[in-house]
Amino acid sequence: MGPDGPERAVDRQMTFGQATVEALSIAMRADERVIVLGEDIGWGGNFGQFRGLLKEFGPRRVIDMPISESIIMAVSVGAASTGMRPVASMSFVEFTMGAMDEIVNQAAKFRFMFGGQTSVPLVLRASDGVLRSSAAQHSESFEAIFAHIPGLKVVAPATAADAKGLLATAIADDDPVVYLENKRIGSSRGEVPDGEYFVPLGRARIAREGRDVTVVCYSVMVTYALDAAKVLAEQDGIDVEIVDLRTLVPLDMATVDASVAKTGHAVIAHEAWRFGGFGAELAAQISERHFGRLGAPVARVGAKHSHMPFSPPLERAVAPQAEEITHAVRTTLAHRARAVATGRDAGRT
Amino acid sequence: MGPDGPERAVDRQMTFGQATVEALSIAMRADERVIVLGEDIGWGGNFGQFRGLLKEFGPRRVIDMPISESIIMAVSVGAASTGMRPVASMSFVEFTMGAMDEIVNQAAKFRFMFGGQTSVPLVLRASDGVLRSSAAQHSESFEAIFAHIPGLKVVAPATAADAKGLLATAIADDDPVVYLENKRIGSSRGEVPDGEYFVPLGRARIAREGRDVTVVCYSVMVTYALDAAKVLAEQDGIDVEIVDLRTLVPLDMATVDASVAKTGHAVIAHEAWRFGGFGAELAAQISERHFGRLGAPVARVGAKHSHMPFSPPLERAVAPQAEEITHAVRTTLAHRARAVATGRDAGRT
Amino acid sequence: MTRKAVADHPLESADLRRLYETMVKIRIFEERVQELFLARKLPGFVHVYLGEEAVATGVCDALQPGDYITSTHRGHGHAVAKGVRLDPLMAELYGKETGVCRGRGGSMHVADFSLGMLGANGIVGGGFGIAAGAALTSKLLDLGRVAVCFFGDGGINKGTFHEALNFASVQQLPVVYVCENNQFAQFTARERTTSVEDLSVRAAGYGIPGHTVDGNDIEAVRGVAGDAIDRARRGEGPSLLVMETYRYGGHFVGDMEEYRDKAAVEQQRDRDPIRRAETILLARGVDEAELAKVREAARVEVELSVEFAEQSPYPDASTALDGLFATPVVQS
Amino acid sequence: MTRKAVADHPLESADLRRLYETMVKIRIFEERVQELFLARKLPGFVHVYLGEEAVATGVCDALQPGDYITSTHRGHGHAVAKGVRLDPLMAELYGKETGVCRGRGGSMHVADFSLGMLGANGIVGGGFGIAAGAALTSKLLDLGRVAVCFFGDGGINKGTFHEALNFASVQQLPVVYVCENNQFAQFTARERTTSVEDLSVRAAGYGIPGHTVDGNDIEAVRGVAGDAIDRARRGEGPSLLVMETYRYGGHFVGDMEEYRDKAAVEQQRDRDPIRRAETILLARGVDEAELAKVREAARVEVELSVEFAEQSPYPDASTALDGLFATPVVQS
Ligand SMILES: Cc1ncc(C[n+]2csc(CCOP(=O)(O)OP(=O)(O)O)c2C)c(N)n1
Ligand SMILES: Cc1ncc(C[n+]2csc(CCOP(=O)(O)OP(=O)(O)O)c2C)c(N)n1
Ligand SMILES: [Mg+2]
Ligand SMILES: [Mg+2]
Repeated sequence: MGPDGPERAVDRQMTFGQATVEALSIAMRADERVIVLGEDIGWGGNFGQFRGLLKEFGPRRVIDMPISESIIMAVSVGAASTGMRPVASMSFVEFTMGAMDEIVNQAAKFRFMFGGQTSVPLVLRASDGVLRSSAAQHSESFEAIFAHIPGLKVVAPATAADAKGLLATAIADDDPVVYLENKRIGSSRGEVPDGEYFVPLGRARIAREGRDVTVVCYSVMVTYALDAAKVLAEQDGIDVEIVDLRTLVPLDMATVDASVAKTGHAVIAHEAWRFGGFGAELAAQISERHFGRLGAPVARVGAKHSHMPFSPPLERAVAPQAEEITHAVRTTLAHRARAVATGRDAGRT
Repeated sequence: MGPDGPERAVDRQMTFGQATVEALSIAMRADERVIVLGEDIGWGGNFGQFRGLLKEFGPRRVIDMPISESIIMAVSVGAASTGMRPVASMSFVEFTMGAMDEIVNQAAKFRFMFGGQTSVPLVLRASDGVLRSSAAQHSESFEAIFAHIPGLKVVAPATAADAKGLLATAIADDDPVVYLENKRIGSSRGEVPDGEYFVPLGRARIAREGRDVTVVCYSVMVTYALDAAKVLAEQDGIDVEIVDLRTLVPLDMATVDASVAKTGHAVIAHEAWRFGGFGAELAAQISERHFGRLGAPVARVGAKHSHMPFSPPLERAVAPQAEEITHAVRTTLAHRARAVATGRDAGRT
Repeated sequence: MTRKAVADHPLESADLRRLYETMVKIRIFEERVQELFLARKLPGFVHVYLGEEAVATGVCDALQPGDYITSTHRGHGHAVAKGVRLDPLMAELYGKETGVCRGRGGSMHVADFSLGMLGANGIVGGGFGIAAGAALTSKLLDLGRVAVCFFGDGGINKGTFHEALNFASVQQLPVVYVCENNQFAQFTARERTTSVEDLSVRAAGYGIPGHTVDGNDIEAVRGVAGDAIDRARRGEGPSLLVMETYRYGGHFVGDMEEYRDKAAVEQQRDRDPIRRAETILLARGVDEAELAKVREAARVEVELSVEFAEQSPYPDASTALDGLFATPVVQS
Repeated sequence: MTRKAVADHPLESADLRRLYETMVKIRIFEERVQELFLARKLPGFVHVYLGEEAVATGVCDALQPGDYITSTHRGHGHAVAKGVRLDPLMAELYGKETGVCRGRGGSMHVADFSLGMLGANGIVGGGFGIAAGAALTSKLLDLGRVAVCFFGDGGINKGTFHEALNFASVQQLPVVYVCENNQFAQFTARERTTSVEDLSVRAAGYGIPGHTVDGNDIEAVRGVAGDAIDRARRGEGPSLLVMETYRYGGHFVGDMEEYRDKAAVEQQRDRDPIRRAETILLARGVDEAELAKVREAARVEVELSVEFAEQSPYPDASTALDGLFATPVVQS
C-alpha cells in the first residue's frame, strides 16, 4: 500500500479507495498533525478508504468516533484551529446534515468572523450519490448546499488519480474543504501517479475534447458524460467536449468559458437534484457570460424533484441516467438547427 | 389582539409580528391540533410573533422548548405524523442548521419514503436576513438550501398581509413548510385583512406594474425593489415591474414568465448569497424559457461570497443594498441599448 | 439502575408461548431474508435482528394496538412484533408495489402507520425525538397512548438522545426509551466509543428511572417493559431501559466481520432467547412437538410471504414522483 | 456530585486580591458596555456578564497562558479573565479595525487565539466540541495544555453537550466543562426546560467527576476549578463543574425582563461575588482605601479603552471580503 513499495514501476491501476488511502498515508507520514476521525474508520471504511491506516498510525491518529456527527465536526474545528489538520469522515453525506451547524456556523465562519486570527485546515469527506437502492437517506448529493456557503471549498473528483491528488491538496489547504466521493465510482479503477501527487483546487480538466457541445460536470457524471459522448459520436456524429470541474469552489469558469466559447452549446449534468442544484449557478453564469452567443439554452440534467425511492425501477426514474445527457445534447443541438432554419439564431456563427 | 374585537372596522395597519400572532391565534382557536413549539416563545418572540399565545392557549399548546433545536424539529415531525399540526420556531435561521438532519432527512422524506402512508403537516418558522450588525451567526438567509430539498415548501412573505395569509395557509397545508420571516421587515407595518385570511402557496404577486424590466424578488428585497423602482422612475424614466414570489416552492413561474415576456428584461434580487443562491435557479429558468427573447442577460443581486461582518461599513459592503438593484436595472437596460446600437440584439421586438 | 431478575416477572405459559411464537417468526423471517439477500433477490442492503428477538417481542407485547413505536435501520423485528403482516413486509424488502411502503422505502424504512409503527429509520438516533413527538400527540389529544423508541448502543451517543430524554422528562411524556445493547455499532465494539459500561446510568441525568435488563430473557424484558409502559400510560413519565443482547450476524448481511472473534459470537448462542424460552416451556410440560409446530407455522408464513413478494409487481416507473407532497406541487 | 465548601480552598490574600482585581475589571467594563450600548455607541446587541464575574475569574486564574478556553455569546468576562487587553476588546464592540477581530466579530465573537481564547460564540452549545478538539490537539502534540469550555444552564440541554462529554471521556481529554448556571436561558427559567435540579448529576452519564459549586464564591470557584484543571493536565480526563450564579441584567442589554421579578434579582445581590471577596479582604485587614484604588484603576483602564475605541477607525469597506479564506479564491 505504501507508495515506495516494489509496485512503483509496475501497475498503478487502483480504485478510488486505494488512491485515497495512498493520499492519506503519504500526508500522515509527512505531517504528524494530519489525523483522521470518523465512525468505524479503524475498520477500513465502506470503500476501503482507510484500510491499513489504523495499523500504521495507531488509534491516537486514526480515531474511531462515537456516532456523534456534530462532535466529529466540532472536534475537527477545534483541533484544526489549534494546529492540527483533521480529516473528518462521515460515511454517507446525509449524515453531514447532523453536523450542519458545525459545518456552516463554525467551520465556514471561524476564520472570517474572528478577523482572520485563525484558519481551519480540515477536510470533511463523505460519500454521496446513488448506489443500488440505498433509498432516501443514503443516496443523495448536497454539493449545492456546501458550495452556497462562503468559507467552504468543495471538491468532487471523477477519477482515481484526482481522488488522490485532490485529497492531498485538500489536506494541505489551509481552509475547510468538503471532499465528496461518489459511491458509484468508489470502487472503479484508474491509473494513479506514484508518490506525492497534488492536483490544484480550482483547475478544471478537459475529460474529452470536442467541437460541438460542452458538457459541464463533475464526479460520477463525468463517467456518464463519457458514455453519452461515445454514443453521440457513434450514432449522431456529435463531438462532445467534457469539462470535469473537479472543484466547485473554487470554480474554474475560465475553462468552462473557453469551452463554451468554442462549442457555443452547454449541457450541465449532476446527480443532485436539478432544481436549485449547482447546475443552476453554472447555467446562470454561462447564460450571462455567453449571452447572445449560445446556439441553444443551457440544458441541465439532474435528479427529479423527489427523494430517492428504494425500488429499482423507481430509482432509475428519479436519478439521472447517461441517456439523459445524450438526450439533452441532442435537444440542444436540435434547437440550434431549428433556430437556424427559422432564422431565430441568437448568435454564434 | 383577537380578530373579532372592536378594532374590526377601524385601523388594520399592523406589524408582521402582529399579523403573525393573528394567523396563529385564529388557527389555534379553530383547531386544537395546532401547537407552537420553540425556545422562549412563551415570552412573545423576538418580534412579538407569539405575544399573548401562552396566555390564551396555555403551556400545553405553547411549549417553551429547551435549547435543543434537533428535538424541536424531531418532536414536530413525530407529532405531525401522528395527527398534530405543529408550528416549530427557531428564532434565527442559523439555528436551523442544528436541526438540518431532522429537516432534510426526516421532515422532508417521511411522506415519500414511507410510500405516502403519512404526511407531515408542520411549519418551521425562522427569522433570516441582515439586521444592524448581528454578525456572521445571526444575519444569513438559507432559502436556497431549503428550496433545493424535495419535500419542503418554502415561504418568504414581503408584507404584513402576506405574513398572515401565507402563515395561515402554511399551517393548513399538509406538508412541511419552511416559513421565513425577514428580520428587517419584521417590525414594519401594513394593512392586514381581518378574520380568517389565506394566501395560496405558489401564487406570486405583482408588487408593482411596469413595462421596462422585471425585478423578481421576495421577502425584504421587495421593499428594496420598490425603493429602487421609485428612484429609477424619477431619475431614469424606467418603469420597473416587481414580481414578489411569496413562495419559492411551489414556484410560480407562470407569473414570472408573463412579466418577462412583457418586459424582455429580468433582474433577480435576494439577500442571500448570490453564488449558488435561489436567484441562480431563477436566472437559469428565465434564460432557458426566454432564450433569444431577452434584451440582456438576466442580472442577479445578492450578498457577496462572504460571511456577514459585524462592523457597519463592512456589513453594508457585503449585504445587498437597494442601490444594487438600481444599478443592475440600469446595466440591464444599457446592455440592450448597446446591443441594439451594435446590431447584436438577440430578440425581443 | 436495577438489574431486574426473571423471577420478578414470571409469565403464564400461554403468554410465554405467544411470545415464543413471535420470536420464532422473527427468527425465521430474518434467516430467510439473509438467504434471499445473499441470493441477490433483495435490492439495497439489509440489517437483520438475529439474536435480539426477545427485545422487540417482549416490549411490543406490552403495548396496545394504538401505541406507537419508532424503529432503527434494523427494523424488521420491530415491525413483526408490532403486528405488521409478513406479506407486505417481505414485499417491501423486494421493492414491490405491494410492500408496506409501496416499495419506496425498502428494508431501512419499513413502516406501518396504521399499526403505530412509525418507521424504521436509516439515521441513527432519528427516532428519539419522533417518539417524543408521538407521545406529545397522545398527551395533548388525551389518547392514552404510549410511544416506545427502540435504539442501539451506538445510537445512545447521539446528541438527540440527550435532547429527547431531557424534553420527555420535562414534559413527563408517555414514552419509553429502549436501548438494544447488542455490543456493537457497525464494526466497532461499544466500549471503544462509549464512556460508561452500564448505559442505564444515563437516566439519572434526566431524572427518570433507568433499568438494565437481560435482553435475551423474554420474561425479564416483558416484565420490565410492561412496568415502564404502564408507568408512562399513567402519566408518570418516561423511562430508559437498556436491554443487554447480542448481534449474531454482521452489521449488515454480507459483512465480513473481521473485527470480531467468531468464537465469541458462538459463545453468545448459549444465551439464545428462543432456546431459553423453549427450555422454560419444555420444563413447564409443553410438548417439543408443539414447539415444532410453532416453528413450522412460522416457516410456512415466511415462505408464503416470499411467494407473495416474488409474484407482486414492481411499482410502475411512471409513479416515481408520486407522493412527495400531500398537496401536490408542480415544480418546474 | 459534591458541593465543595469554601473552607476547602482558602486563598492567600495576595491571590484573592488578584482575583478581586479581575472581577472588578470585568464588572466595570460590563457596566460601561451597558451604558455605551444604551447610548447607541455600540452596534449589534450585547450580553453582559454582570453578577457572574467570579466564574470566569476563578477558572481562568487556574489556567496557564497556553491553555485554551471556549466562550459563549456572553463572552466579555471570559476574554478579560483570559488576559485579553481592554483596548482591542472594547474596540471590537465598537466594530473598529483595531478590535481583537478587526471589527468583523463584534460582541458575540470576541476572540484572541494568541491567548488561547478560542472565541465567544453565537451558537449556544457551540463550544463543547471545539474545546474537546483543542484538548485533542494538546493531547496529540503533547502540549500539556488544558481546555476549558464555558457554557450556560441553557446550553446544557444541547445535544452537543452529550456528544462532547462522551467523546472527551472516552479519549480522556484534558478538558474541563464549566457550566455557568445563572438560572436563565434568555427569558426562560431553568426549571421550565431542564429535567434535573442539580446539573452536575449529568457527569455520571459519562463516567467523569461532577461538582456543583457556589459560583459566586471566588475561593470555591478557584479551588474546585484548580483541582479539575490539574486533574485534566495530569491526563486523568475531563470534569463537569456547575457554577451556581445569577444573571443580574436582562438576557441582553435592553431586555425588558417581563419574565422575572425585580425583587428576586435584587435579593441575589446579597450573594454578590465581588462584595463577598471585599468582605473577606477587609476582614483580613486589607484597607478599604486599597480596594477603592483597585476600582479606580479599573475605571481608568476601561475609560482608556473607550477612548481608544472611539478614536480608532472603522475598517475600510474595501476590505469587507478579506479573510474568508486562508488561501484566497476568486469566486465569480
Ligand atoms: C446519523 C448516522 N450516522 C451513522 C450511520 C451509519 N450507521 C448505520 S448503523 C450504525 C451503527 C448503529 O449501531 P447501534 O445503534 O448500536 O445499532 P445496531 O446496528 O447495533 O442495531 C451506523 C454507525 C447512520 N446510519 N446514521
Ligand atoms: C443554537 C442556538 N439556539 C438558540 C440561540 C438563542 N439564544 C441565545 S442565548 C440563549 C440562552 C442561553 O442560555 P444559557 O446557555 O443559560 O446562557 P446565558 O445567556 O444564561 O449565559 C439562546 C436560547 C442561540 N444563540 N443558539
Ligand atoms: Mg448496537
Ligand atoms: Mg443561563
